[in-house]
Amino acid sequence: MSGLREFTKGIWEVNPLLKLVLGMCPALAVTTSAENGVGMGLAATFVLVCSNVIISMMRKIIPKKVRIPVFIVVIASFVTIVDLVMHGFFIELYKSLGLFIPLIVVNCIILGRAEAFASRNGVFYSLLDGLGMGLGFTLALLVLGSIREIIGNGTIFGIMVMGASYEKFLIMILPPGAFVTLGLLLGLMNKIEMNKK
Amino acid sequence: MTEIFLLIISAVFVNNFVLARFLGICPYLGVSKRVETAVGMGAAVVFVMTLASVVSWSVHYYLLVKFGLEYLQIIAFILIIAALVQLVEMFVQKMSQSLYKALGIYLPLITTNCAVLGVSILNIQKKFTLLYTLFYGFAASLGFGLAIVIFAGIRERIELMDVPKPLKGISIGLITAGILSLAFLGFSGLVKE
Amino acid sequence: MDTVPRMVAVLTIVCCVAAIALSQVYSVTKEPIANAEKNEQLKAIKAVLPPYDNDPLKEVEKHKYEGSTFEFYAGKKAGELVGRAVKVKSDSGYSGTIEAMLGIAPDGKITGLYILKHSETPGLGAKIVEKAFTDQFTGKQLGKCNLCVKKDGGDIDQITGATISPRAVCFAVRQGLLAHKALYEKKSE
Amino acid sequence: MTSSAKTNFLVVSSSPHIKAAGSVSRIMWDVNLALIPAAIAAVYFFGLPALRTIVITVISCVVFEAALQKLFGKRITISDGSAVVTGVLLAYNLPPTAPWWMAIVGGFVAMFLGKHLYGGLGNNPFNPALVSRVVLLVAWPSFMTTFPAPLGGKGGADAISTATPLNLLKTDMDMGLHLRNSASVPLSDLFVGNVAGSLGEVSALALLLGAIYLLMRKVISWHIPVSYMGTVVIFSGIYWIIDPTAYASPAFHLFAGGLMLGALFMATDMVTTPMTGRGMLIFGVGCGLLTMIIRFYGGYPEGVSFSILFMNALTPLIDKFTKPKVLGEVKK
Repeated sequence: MSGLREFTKGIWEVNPLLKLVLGMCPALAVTTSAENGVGMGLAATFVLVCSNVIISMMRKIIPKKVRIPVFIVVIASFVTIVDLVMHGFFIELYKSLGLFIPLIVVNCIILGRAEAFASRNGVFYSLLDGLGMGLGFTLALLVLGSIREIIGNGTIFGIMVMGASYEKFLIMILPPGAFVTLGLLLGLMNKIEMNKK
Repeated sequence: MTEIFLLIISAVFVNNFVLARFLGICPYLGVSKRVETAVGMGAAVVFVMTLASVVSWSVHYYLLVKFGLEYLQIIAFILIIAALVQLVEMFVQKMSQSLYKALGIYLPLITTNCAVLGVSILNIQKKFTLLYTLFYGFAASLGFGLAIVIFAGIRERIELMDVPKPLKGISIGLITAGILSLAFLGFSGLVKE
Repeated sequence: MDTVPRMVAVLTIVCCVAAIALSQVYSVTKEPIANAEKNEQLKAIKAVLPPYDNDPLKEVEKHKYEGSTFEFYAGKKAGELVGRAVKVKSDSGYSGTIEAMLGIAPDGKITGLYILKHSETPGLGAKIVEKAFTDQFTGKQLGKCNLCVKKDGGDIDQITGATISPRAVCFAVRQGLLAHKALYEKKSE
Repeated sequence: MTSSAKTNFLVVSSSPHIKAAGSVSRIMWDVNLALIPAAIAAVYFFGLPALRTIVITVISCVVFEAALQKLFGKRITISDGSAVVTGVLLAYNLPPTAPWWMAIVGGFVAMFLGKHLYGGLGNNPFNPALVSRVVLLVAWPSFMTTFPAPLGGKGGADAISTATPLNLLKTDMDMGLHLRNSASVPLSDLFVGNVAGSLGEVSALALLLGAIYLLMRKVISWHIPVSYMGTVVIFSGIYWIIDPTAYASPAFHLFAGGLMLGALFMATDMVTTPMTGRGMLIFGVGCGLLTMIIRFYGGYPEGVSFSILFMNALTPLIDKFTKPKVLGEVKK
């Protein structure tokens, strides 16, 4: 088991959003623009890395039966930290991500990694696993957010790319666009996977 | 009275938790393969969400605010929900074996249903009174139930369809949810929140 | 190993550590959060008032007018009043409340309008946040020209395909001006 | 109106209309024939732009149908006329002067999202033309709600944009006024189609002619149109009797907007509506109620497309609870 593999697997092979299909609520809700997508991805990555590290450090002293409550408390603490720090220093991003910052707590990716990886592996590997998974999630949100922003608003990261005469296909920014885009993206991933075989 | 009626219409149709607010997507896609299971999941969610709304509201105002501990909101709420789900499970098991059989398997899944935590936080953000909280929690979960049952109906049918292979499963499910949320957009403007 | 006292002990310790850590983070971020929220308000006030050099947030006056409360923030330059910013709102938007910051000069003329919050349809009603729309209000005042959308006989260009949201904004602006007139313009007479 | 390939995948044959899969193309061309009067009315009232829009959507639907069938490795079946039906219906749901690019995108959305993602004809749970119309309405609201005045109307051919009768009604109701603007629309104009509106929805007369033909050919049954329109008449009638100065008459609601087009041609699509007569009645009543709720209380002036789309979504559930038990078991 090499460290590099623990890091890279999350980006493509077992990408949490596009392959494991976890963390869909924020993926659909906040990807109205590329910037929001990246903001959400990085916030989740921070929580994922920190909780992975702490849980991995504590894995030997946590009794099996109470491990889930302990994980939840650890994760919720880091989410609260993210919530407070963003509120204080990135207020615009904080307002546009809104409810979905506290909801990182129930993002299945984080509890899933804690249970499946961090509670069974060393600190260093857990750190790489969290980092890779988090970046994979961020990347997926970036792709989703970029597609929706370019088609729906004619811009990417707020920069005009489609020309002034482009008529914005608004539905991409609205809920139906989120569902359909993610659905097609997952279909495309399946197709690529099927072609490999 | 009218205000509460409008609150309910709004939460069920106009700002449907799943189709407009993207809350509870995981169980929505995961437990909607058959109409019967969707009904079970819907009922379990209505039960827990209404209860969680009221309890978390009370804890927020009678404990957290009182002692200036609002920053512990996230931890407190997620623990309340987890504990509540456990209690409900134990209670239902003792009270009615048939109800337990019907709801039992869905209950543990509800802890990580972000609609439950979402509604608890929204109740506070919207500065609802306890009565409003009760109805909002109920209506929001009812909206979840409605969406998941309709969706399960369509999915049962899609199973029999000639959907292109790469799109089968979650992929076509999401696309269908998209068209469903399109239909729900017709309700926009019905109630001004 | 998994004895009950041990489980309780671990859980308690974890919770306590978490609570203590969070209280530390909270005390550190408390001030930045308050500042950030204040800056958001100030940004809106700055956008609607002529240049000022005081802290309008400190010179706030609350008034009740026709059943609703209005908060007026006074902007002053070298001690002299340049205008007041007031938060106005309308519940008759297309899909919910529209909140705006309105700047009013002492003589009752509008110095600026800034939409704070709305949930109108993107691409339609949401265009009320654009400068092309809000700038129309600058310089206008009650009475002399009608602060209504053109469809209702006023001077404000409605947005193509959306009349309800601009109408709601006009309503909110008129309310703000009426309150201002009743509370301040009489005093100066 | 992409109908009837239901026989491909379901054993149930309670719809009396379909005898064999081979008749798909006969039914489709019958529907196309039935849609011709409305096309003539549209060209009469709106001139050549209307014809242009119909041609663009039809070509776009047929081309995308062929392309998508090739992409998904299916047999190319554009001669069965189903893509033509979708194209015509889509055009009927657009403003007569819709921009050409919007008509093309509309054709793509109908074929891709509405039809071929689900596997093509007979597999789609939602009416493709309606999916496309609602997508366009939400995506480009200002283009979808800019209507030219009819050529015979007072605005003349130059008028860029006029309010539809339902728009007038909505404004009246929003302002809390009594019927002021909408009352000035003569019922006779509403009936023949001399009003602003979507291309193919304006003329109730032409649509009724086509529908009578379809009823005679047994392509559609009476259940949905009758229950849909009946609900609308009863709902609006109750309000109208209470206060005729504040609420429009049932006749107004029946002939204005897309109700006729929806009730006769969109809600009768066999693939996306219930199979049994009882189910169809529920479907029609549901459509009627939703349409009136949106017209009376909603944000949009017209609710026909949203209502039918919503009831399309309920169709599997309606089927499940109205179908005889035995058949329900077979499905598993």
